[in-house]
Amino acid sequence: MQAFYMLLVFMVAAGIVAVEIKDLLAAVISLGAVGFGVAIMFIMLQAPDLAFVQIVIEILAVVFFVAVILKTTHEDETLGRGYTKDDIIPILGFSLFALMFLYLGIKAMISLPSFGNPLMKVASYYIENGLKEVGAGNLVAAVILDYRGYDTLGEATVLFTSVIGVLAILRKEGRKK
Amino acid sequence: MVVVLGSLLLVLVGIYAILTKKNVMKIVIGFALMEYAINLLFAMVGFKKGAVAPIITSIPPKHNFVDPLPQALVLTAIVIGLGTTAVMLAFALRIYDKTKTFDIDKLRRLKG
Amino acid sequence: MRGMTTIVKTITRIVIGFIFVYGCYIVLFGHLSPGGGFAGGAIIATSFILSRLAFGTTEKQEKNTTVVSSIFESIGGIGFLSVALLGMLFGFYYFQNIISKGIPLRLASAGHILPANIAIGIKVGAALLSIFLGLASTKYIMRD
Amino acid sequence: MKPLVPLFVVIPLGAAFLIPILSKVWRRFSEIIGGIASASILFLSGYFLFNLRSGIVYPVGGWLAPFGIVFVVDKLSVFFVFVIALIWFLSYLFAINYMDRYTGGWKFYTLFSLMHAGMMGVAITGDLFNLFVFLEIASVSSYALVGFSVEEEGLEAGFKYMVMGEIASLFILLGIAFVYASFSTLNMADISLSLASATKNAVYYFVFALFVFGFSLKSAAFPFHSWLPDAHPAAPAPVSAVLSGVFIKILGIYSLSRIVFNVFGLSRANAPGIFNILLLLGILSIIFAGLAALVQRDYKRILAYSSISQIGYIIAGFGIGNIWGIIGALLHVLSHAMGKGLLFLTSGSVVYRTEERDIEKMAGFGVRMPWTGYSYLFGMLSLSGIPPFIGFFSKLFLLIGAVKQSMYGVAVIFVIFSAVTFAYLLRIENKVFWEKTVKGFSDSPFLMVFSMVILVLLLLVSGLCFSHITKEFVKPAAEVLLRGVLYAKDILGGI
Repeated sequence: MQAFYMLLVFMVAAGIVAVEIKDLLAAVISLGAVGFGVAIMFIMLQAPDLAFVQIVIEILAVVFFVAVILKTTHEDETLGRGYTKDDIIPILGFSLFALMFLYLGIKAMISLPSFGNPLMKVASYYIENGLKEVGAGNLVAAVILDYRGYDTLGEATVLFTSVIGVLAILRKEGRKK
Repeated sequence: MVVVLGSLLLVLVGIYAILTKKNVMKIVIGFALMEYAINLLFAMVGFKKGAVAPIITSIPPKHNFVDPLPQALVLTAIVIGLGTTAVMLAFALRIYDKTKTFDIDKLRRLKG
Repeated sequence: MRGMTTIVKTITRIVIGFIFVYGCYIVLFGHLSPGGGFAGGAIIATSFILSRLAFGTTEKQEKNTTVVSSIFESIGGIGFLSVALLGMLFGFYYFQNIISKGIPLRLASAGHILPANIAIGIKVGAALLSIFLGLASTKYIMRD
Repeated sequence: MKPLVPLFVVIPLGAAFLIPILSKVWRRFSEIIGGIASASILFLSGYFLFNLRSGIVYPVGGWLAPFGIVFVVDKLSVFFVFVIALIWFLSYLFAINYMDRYTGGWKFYTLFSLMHAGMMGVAITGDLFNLFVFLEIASVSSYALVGFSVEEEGLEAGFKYMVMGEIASLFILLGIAFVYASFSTLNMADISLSLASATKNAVYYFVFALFVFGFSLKSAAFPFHSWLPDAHPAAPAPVSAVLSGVFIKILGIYSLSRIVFNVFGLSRANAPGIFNILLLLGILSIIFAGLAALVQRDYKRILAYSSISQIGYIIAGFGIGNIWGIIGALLHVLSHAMGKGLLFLTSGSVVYRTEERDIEKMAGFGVRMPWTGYSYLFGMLSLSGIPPFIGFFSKLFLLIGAVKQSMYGVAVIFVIFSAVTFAYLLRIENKVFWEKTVKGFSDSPFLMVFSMVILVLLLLVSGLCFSHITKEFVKPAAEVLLRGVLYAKDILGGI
């Protein structure tokens, strides 16, 4: 359990660094640290599939971020110029929102089943019958490609959509002259 | 319980970046943080003490398994997150290309 | 994109084949061990991205690669969709797993999961490569 | 009929996957494939609309309800599916000519088909996580389409829209995580049963707040509307028509009403507070956006503010909560989809010829475009509630609902803001189509005019046989919502 706490503290700290640091490249590296923290967390949560995907996706996300930053600028010129009157509303709004969110979230979490004892109403069916009905040793694969294969079609389509979207936004000229 | 609270805090860090930061890239980073945090929270939901990863290696299976369903859902959510981050980065790249700044105060329409 | 130094190029030459084969392994054994189409496809995409980063590309290569990868992406998408439709045409329901289940814990088991993983692997690999090329290429390649 | 259900998603998805390959063979293939897909979907949804007797539950992959994903096609989803298919088909026809002005044709048609697939997926799914996935498909493609012009305006509006939309999506995902943690199931019917038997603890309220926040952000109701007046005008006109006409309704209104009525099982009788909040949101949207539209100068921005105001009518109709209010809201979904779709198409037609959107500068430009001018006139009459168009009857039902619930103040606001709607739409009519100063424009190409004329005819015909439409299609849909948790029994019992 201690490892969980240490990792979480590390991740929150790295997240704050990522948000507050002036150099954007360093911010992206901190974001990468959070991502790898999440991957380690997935291993500790007994989710090797997720850890795999998280590590690879994390690397790719950092590559994408770095590609964009190298083509634009390193520096976050908006930091360190002090607060003006216009900044009060978002900060106040965020504080109000954060208080409400934490209050409701903590109250909700207390009434959830405790950590480490999931209900597993539907999932116990998958565990009992997954191998027999689907024939896959990896139950996560059985769920994503058979029991909920339609979700995976949707997920692949989201990726397809975002590729077409990226290519569409990166066109040189929007309108014909 | 405290563990889940940690990931909620990480969600808040992301929202903080999205709502109060003035830099386009910082907003994108905030979204990435928020996605990680929600994925983590979702994966924690399925954890079971003393159980192992839901992969059957011998018949009949010997062990007690953790919940495989949240893992499948988080897998989907991670890939969706990467897709949206990529589209956002493309927007950021083109905005810089057109205006030579990441500062949303200097962009005309992004206020409010 | 410009290439990198000799050290990087040499190391890349050694490593890149292993990364590619490892990605293929992850895709093919997705129903038996951790991994699957998404993780494997992403690893395959990283191998291509590594070669682009290390050796550099010309504008023409970037353009050709984008065209090829967008074709592969569509092929992957249609492949996955046809796996789904197979169940509808030859079985009763959309996405029904009608291919024989085989002996559990062998490579040729679990019905349509293996072909679906392969289709997803192709699609995800091509998709991530396209995103990378779009974001990192020297010029805006997408004239049309 | 049951084996045909997956085709609603498969056809547009297949078209989207085929377009990138085949457009490399011949450029026009992209338009042809998308056109065939949209026409066949329109035909299929019409067939379902007229022949569906009771709901259909289709287990994907043969896995039954709580274990696999199910498609649920009942009277409510089939109504929304038909509205999507209709507007999509007509804006597609419009787009074939309109998109000549833009580069990157096949990307546009791919994204447009993907957006359609996403909306269809949301409308027919019976699973909460699946709803999230298809909502993301529709949203991501709409972000890219808003920025499709790749000019400064489109990019900034697209980015802002994306920030707001992604916050909403992530909150919905967080809500799903909490739902799964406390009930360990994702099927909407199953969740509804679990919710009915569970005590109303903090999870219940937290999840409800997350969902209402997320979906009302998607539907641009009053405090969360700020992205819409930027995003919808920046998109190409056919995309604006789809976004304003059906997109915000299917992602926001349909999902919200499904969750409020059928999953949480709320009704005015057992949760008056929540319904009053909905009513308040609706009324504030009507008032605020109606007044804001009066002072705008941009053709498409006026229409965008008007969309927020009309969405307010729909939400207020649900907030009234009796059968008349809900019938009025659903009828208004239809009438606003056709009316606002038509008005955005006319804006596209004017912009196509003039490249100008400021109504002060384009005085008289429309006078040489008689088809566009008269289409605008009829669309305006319908939206502001003049008989015999369908817009009159939808507002009439909303009024009856408010009066039956003895909410006379609400009824008065409905009437006053109908007049305000007329006022701001008349400003465009006056400036653009009536003043005769400039000459030398001819009307738009055939397909653009054709889709506008069809919409005008539909507005008129549906207005003339409104009683038939209400009795056959809208009232059964409203009854699905009012059945509340009995929905769960229908689904799990396999209907």
